[in-house]
Amino acid sequence: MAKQVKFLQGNEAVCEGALYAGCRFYAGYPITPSTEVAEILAARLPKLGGRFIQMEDELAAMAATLGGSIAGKKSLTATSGPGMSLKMENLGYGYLTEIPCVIVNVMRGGPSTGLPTGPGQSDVMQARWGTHGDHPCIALTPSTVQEQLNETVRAFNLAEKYRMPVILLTDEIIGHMREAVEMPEPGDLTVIDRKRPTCDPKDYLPYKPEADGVAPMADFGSGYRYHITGLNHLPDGFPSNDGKLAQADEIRQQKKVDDHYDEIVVVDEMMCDDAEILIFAFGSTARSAKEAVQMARAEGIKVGLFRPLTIWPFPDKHLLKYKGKVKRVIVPEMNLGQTALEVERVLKGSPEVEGIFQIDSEPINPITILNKIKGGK
Amino acid sequence: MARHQIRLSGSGGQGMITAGIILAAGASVLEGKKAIQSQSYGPEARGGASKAEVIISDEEIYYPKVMAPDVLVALTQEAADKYSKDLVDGGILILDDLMVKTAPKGNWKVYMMPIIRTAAEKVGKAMVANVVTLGALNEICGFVKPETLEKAVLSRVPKGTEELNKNAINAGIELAKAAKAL
Amino acid sequence: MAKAEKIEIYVNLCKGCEICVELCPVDALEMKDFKAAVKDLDKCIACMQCELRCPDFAIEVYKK
Amino acid sequence: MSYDYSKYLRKGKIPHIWCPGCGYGIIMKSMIRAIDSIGWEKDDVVMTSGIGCASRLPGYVDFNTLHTTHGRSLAFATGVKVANPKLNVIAMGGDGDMTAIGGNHFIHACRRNINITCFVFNNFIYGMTGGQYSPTTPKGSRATTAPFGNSDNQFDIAQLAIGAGATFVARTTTYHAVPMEKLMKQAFEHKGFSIVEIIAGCPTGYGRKNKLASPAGMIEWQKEHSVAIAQWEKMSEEEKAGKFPIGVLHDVEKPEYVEAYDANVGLS
Repeated sequence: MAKQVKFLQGNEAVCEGALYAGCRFYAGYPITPSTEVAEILAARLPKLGGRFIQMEDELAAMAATLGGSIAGKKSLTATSGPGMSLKMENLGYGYLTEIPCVIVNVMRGGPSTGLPTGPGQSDVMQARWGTHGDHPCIALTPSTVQEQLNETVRAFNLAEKYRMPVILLTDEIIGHMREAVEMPEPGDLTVIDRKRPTCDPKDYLPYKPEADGVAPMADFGSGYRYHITGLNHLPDGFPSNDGKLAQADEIRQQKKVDDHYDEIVVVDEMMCDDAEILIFAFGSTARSAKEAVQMARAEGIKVGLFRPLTIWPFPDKHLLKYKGKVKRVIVPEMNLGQTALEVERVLKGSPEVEGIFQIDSEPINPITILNKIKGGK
Repeated sequence: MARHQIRLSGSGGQGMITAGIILAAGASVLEGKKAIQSQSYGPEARGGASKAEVIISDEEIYYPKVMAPDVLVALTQEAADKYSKDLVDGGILILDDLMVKTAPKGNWKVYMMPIIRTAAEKVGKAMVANVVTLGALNEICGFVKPETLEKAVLSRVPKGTEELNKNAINAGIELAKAAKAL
Repeated sequence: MAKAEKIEIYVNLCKGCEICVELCPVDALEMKDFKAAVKDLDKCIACMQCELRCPDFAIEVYKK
Repeated sequence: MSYDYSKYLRKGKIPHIWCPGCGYGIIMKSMIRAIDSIGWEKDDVVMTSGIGCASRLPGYVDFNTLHTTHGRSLAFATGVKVANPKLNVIAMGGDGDMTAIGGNHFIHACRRNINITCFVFNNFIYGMTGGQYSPTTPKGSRATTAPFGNSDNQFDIAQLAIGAGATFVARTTTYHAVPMEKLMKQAFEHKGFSIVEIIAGCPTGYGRKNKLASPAGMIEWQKEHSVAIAQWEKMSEEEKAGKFPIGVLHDVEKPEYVEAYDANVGLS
């Protein structure tokens, strides 16, 4: 049977994805250009037995999102750069305490208040390193409205499976554009729920990992009383000042993600097999790059597009295939070279990375990329 | 059909974004074409120059923004001046004769039409100027079948306003027919 | 007047803050080696103020 | 023995980290007795806290306990309560945690009237970081960051809560261990946002700097400076100087947040 097709806005598709994944709690704070997510879920969640709350600030929104998850609900919050900065404190708490949830960052321009209604991609490093301390990170970068939906479902799955916050790192262009979306039927997309303990509550250790590095997580109120703290803690959840144990636990958390690279990292490689020039682009800029690649191919230039749907962990393994193989690598992005640094780290100079960095609140025009392709170094 | 890049502009609150959504949704959901709608906006909720962009194509659309429009609708002078700059040679320019006193100069086919007056006086509600626009635009450019446009409009308007909106579409079609005959 | 059968002081929990000793209305407690100790059980009127105000779960008063 | 606390204490977690003579142990004991007297199942109790000495309390008691970030215990608690309103949620923190860094969460929790009980442990100082002045440090008092005496004005936590819309506001002290237990139980029974401010001594961080070296002396000070609300209302302004009222200061009924939300959006 033909699937239902809807004409959706990117932010609307995030909501569809969240509800499909089983999200039943949203706590947020209004901020352009993410606000539609809150507006839509405020209307939709109660119909599905879920609840919405608008908190007093972004710190509270992040805190309440984690609280909702601890009480057993799949929880979501959405924001943009300035809000993301404020969320960082409790996002770090979410990492250390291993609480699943999804944070949508609809990126806009500039540090501080910046360019509220314009697009940007300058929160890549913030997503990875915005909170203090070391922690694993998963961030997804959709490029289409369909991917806004599908990747939101995947973000929830990864959050639940690996018991950690996951960031959907989208931008104003994808968030606000509209295109046709094939609506998944129940069962079309995998939906993963967190592992919950089945042991006797007396024996429950909230941070004792199973073979996959992830410990089952009990809902508060489900008969497994335990302690959660933002202090480094032992498998029983209680704080410990033992630095060696703290290090071992943080390495274990990092390995949850590192050891499952193949499951987490998704990359779209278009026309890369014979490519002499590789474009590395994500999010809305990948759309510009795709257009530019088509134009260049029409002129017989061997160029391919490497488009990560998972930006964190960085797709090192996928990208390494092109080390020494392609003659040029071009990284267009709406920031001053954040992702380019990572591409450089992976390729180690073979070849050198050429950037197209633009922070003028305009999407990068395909012609700009085409000119770079044709213009040579 | 090749790719059409359409820009619908006016002042915030005139419903140009809604018009863009309706057109793109009709083309994609109802006719299976590829279509994207996007917009740019400033901090003000009402007033100010606003534009919606629609791309309709038989093939995949990657870059979601209009690079150079081949059709521009402008319901205010400010929008006409600001957004006509990159209209392609031979492009189509649709203007409202009440709000736009001076048509921008260029090698374009210009349709100066009483869109807002028709909405207010003939259809009876100035609010439906955007639907009148859609009727006229589609009659001139033939992006989608007339029945598609009607279906797309009716699926996005409040219940109880169906007749009003049908009348608005038809009034737009009539305006276009008259303008084409000139 | 109620009387105490026993005043149990857990020396391992007592931090020696002296709240119990100083607030005892009948002077039944004292400090010994920086910890609370029973000075005169007979004086105790089992008012429970020492137990209630001990921040450290270090005193239990058993009424007769 | 008058009361056996062991049912509610986590094994092996006592002695706690609080200094000799810290009033917080007294508060913990009153709280345990209050929870016991209301008869809540341990599985249904969630306790959240922020950062600071007071916020270490949940680690010692056998409930679902959430030790969060500085000032945010009410924000986490709100998420827990809205996601599962069946849980009995108690949020706590010190004066700095709740009214400085957490002040915004505090006033908004009051405004919403969500059915959470909040305990503010007010010892007039930042204890855990070593005695810096807080929003409740009396003017003129010394703190490590107020070597010349504190020049700031003080918050009256109870008045702040009343002004922000809390529907049950009480104040007590660690001198009043038994009345404290009763007030806490009343706060639990109250439907809506309830606050109990507990004046407590910090012999280490506040006492030493302000010539109140003895923990017992600090408790005596609380006895001498606190006045039952019924009597307070009959006192002249002159008589009130330097003293503070204790007891139930405010008790009104308003729709509870989650119930009102559910009714409004058609959830039942």
